[in-house]
Amino acid sequence: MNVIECEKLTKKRRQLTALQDLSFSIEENTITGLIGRNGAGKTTLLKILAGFWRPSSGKVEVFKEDPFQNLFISANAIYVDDQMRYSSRLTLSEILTEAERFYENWDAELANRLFDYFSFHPRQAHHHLSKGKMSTFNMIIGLASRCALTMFDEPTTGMDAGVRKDFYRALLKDYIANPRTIIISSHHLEEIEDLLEDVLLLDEGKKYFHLPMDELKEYAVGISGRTEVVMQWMANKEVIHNEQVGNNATYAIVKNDYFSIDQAKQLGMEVSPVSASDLCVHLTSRSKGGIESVFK
Amino acid sequence: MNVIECEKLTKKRRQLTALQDLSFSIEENTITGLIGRNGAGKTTLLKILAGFWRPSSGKVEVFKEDPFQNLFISANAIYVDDQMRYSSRLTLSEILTEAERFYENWDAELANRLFDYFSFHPRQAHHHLSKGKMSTFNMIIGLASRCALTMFDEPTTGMDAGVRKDFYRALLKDYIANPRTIIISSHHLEEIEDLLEDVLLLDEGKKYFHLPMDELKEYAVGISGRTEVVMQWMANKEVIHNEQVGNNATYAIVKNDYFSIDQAKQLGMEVSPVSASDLCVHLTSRSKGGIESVFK
Amino acid sequence: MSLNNASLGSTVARQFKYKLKAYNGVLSSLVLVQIIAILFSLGGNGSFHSSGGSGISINATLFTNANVIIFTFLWVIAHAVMMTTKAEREHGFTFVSNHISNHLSNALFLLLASVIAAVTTILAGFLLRVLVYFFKEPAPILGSNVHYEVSDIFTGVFSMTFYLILLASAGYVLGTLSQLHRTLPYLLPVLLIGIFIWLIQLDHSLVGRGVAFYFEETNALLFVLKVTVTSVVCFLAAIMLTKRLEARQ
Amino acid sequence: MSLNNASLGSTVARQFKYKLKAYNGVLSSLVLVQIIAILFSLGGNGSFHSSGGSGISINATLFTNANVIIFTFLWVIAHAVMMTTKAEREHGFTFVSNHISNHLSNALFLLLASVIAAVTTILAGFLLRVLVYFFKEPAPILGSNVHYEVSDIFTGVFSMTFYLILLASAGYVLGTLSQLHRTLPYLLPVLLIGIFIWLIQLDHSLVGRGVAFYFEETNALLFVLKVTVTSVVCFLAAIMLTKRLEARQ
Repeated sequence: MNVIECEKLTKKRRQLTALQDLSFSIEENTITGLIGRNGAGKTTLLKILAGFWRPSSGKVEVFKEDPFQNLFISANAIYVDDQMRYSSRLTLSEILTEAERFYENWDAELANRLFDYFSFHPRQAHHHLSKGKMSTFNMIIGLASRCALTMFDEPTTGMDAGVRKDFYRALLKDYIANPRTIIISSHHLEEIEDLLEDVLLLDEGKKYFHLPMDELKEYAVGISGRTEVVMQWMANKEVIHNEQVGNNATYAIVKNDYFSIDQAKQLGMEVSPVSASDLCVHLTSRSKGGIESVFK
Repeated sequence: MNVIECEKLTKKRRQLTALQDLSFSIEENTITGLIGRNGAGKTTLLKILAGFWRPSSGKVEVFKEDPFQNLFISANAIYVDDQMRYSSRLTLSEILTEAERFYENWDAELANRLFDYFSFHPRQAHHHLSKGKMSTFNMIIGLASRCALTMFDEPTTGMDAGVRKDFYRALLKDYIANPRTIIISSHHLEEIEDLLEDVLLLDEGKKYFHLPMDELKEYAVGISGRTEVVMQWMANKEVIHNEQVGNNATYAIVKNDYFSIDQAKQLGMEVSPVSASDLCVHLTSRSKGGIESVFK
Repeated sequence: MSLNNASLGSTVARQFKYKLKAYNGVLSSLVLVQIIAILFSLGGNGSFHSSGGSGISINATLFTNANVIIFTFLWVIAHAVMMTTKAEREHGFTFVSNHISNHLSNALFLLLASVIAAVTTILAGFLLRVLVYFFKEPAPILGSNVHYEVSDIFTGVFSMTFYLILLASAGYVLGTLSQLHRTLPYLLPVLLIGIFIWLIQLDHSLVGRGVAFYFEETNALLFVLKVTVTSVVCFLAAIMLTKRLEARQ
Repeated sequence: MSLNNASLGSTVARQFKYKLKAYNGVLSSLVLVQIIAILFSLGGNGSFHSSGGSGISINATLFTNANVIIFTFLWVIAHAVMMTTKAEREHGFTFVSNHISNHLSNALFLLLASVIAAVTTILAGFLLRVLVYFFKEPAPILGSNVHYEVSDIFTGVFSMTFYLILLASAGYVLGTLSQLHRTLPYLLPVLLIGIFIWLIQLDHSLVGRGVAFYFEETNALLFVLKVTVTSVVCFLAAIMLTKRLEARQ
């Protein structure tokens, strides 16, 4: 069953087109990574899916319903980001109690265990938390609410390295025990790639691709060797990125095509895997000669 | 010359002690990384140094002056974080023009080149920028203002991987061309470690250490081997972390002491370097049996 | 994972409970405002001094809980407006909710606040009499029977409740309106007060008649009807105004 | 890197220029408010109708720019308060600044805004006469000489400026006060308006005398002195109130 279906989804905000003709669907019980450069439209998409924002045109359906201002969607889809705010009158433990009343699937035990593990003080106020602590608390809400659709928008903002590691672990453990549909947007793909089943790459409001993680890892390879050799070999290949390394060597990222790769090896070029994170950066980069050009 | 001197600096905020008896000094023209777990007091320290917040007790001097509400400090020290806000009436290019009038050392050319490089629209409003774009814009202000003391508080929040790389490059290039005192707080030490000269590690409001990066890299080593052997060898060493790996092997992080390390090698244990990032996490972790304990 | 249904009714009920906690500061500010009003009242709300040629002089001071009533009116307006600010609206979307459930739970909260405030206002009147009796006036207190009919008290609470509901609804819809554009929170009060003053200058009776329409209605049923209809219209207007508004901007 | 000195004077000058840009919306809202006020004035600020037994009937309508003046008074108060809100205070610390330079540049801006508003208010008076002459009244306009002494205009602008400065300063210090605790933005207006109404009930002349102290001063020098001293005291109070306040909370 498809939990999310978008067709030609377009969202304009003040002249700017944040999303353009976006069509994709996400199946039940998968973890999808939402990846893209700054301003690619990740947050816009998630806020539309959560029912906060209205699409300008096109179709969006979550659990077969239009999400905008929809109580059913609000009850079954949670959107977690670092802007979640609660009344300043409530303490942290009161917020958990309130959340329990609102979310039918709420796992109070998990919430309390995580709360203790991350050393929160029950009587602290949410708006006095440091940024990382706030993200951690919001993450607890996101996990414990057990919504059938759980969306994390850059959940690790401000979290320190240890907490991030714990979060990824907790997410995976909880997902395995209680499968649901999860979407995570992140600028640290290298940290979450082992978690993801699919990757939806956005580029300037459009879909670049929507692939299983396994395919993404095989999507391209890095080739390095003497510049002339590499250049000649690349002639009619799909080159994603290439740069001069040292005096007479070139490193290139080329779309994978098993036959030519074997050929490249035979020609004495070195073939290396390309990390999903680097690949996505290069696929969506607007090359302008690099930051060095700014400093002449 | 010391740009910053703190002595027994303490800051209490609502019963909570954010900083406690913190004493350190930072020399002119260095890049210092301010590292620590969430809630360690990094932001508090930077806001005191910038003159926004008042210490509860102890001495703090920036350029030999008390920074709180001090115009001289305001003119020579800039604090950049993701909460910088400008009047909503000003466009991005107007903000740059205004900044130029305020900061004597302002480098308009650099600002404009970076502005173009990151594809900002001159007539856009600051509060309509996406989070990553906002961080990027604030970073431009931080670099172009050329303040003798430049403080970045988690400057890469929301920046995508490509922009982060560009930012680190730009910072280093500009620092070399125009040396000044820079402090960066970050939760991605692995990304900035090549940039830093010194690291100030905070732990629960106290100084853990203030070391040159080179020393930090040598501070500890990872030892792995059969559990009995490792355990016996560690007996009277300073153990920072140890964990069971697989059935009968142990991995431990031990404070470096060249003599015993050689000995360990001879005993057949494997010795590996420990990344500064991992080291800082382990040094300041409050072990509670790991996140696994939460899921029983 | 199983899907849950959230009916509007149950959601409003949950949000209402949430708001009871979130806005308990509103009720404590009521206590503060009324205590201050009583303190002012102890100074008297007007006095009368007369000394005749016969050597008899009369000193009379008027003590009423008019202060408490006025302060409470202002309090309910201020807090109805406060509930419509951007920050509070965003808090309203924290858990399961949509804009209708948010407005309805706010309406319920203002209803409850009005009832509580009406009760404490009438009680404050008695408290004032007691305070004056014990601490201020050794002289006889005129027009202040110690004995009251229960029905009088009920009538007082009843009408005060509806006055408060009326003012809260008006404050709420105006607050909602002022959130539609960022200049309105400053512009709207200027225009409203300006127009109000202009109307008074233009035709004193116009404003008077408007006030009288609600405040001088003697038929209880008609009074309740007028207030209820006005309030419902106010909240419907608030719902319509925010219908297409996007949350979490 | 060389260290730069930032004198208070030059910083205030820079911040003032910054605020001219940041608050240009304040001045455009002035235009809007005054246009609306003029439109209301065209309806007349009171009318007189008399028909004698001799078959002669007299219709008289009063057109004044009282509306414009009242609207402008409210406008200056609203925006003085707006400048003290948390968001605006934080904007004040964006570039080189401290709290003193921030208050002083705000004071300069309010001073300029008062002068501009005073000029446009007086001009609006003339505009109103012209509009009434051309569009409304074929009948003779009494008490409206087309010719005015330059000194009259100057006196009008002058006194209006100082009234506006007085109100702006009062609004500014009350706004600053209300920022000290998060309940005050709602509680303070309730208390102030409540106390104001109470004072009027208690002793009508008290408020009148307070108003007269400033608004009925006929000695120009004394008037300027009273307003200046009051404004300086207001801004000093604002500076003292925020002295220990921390920015970027």
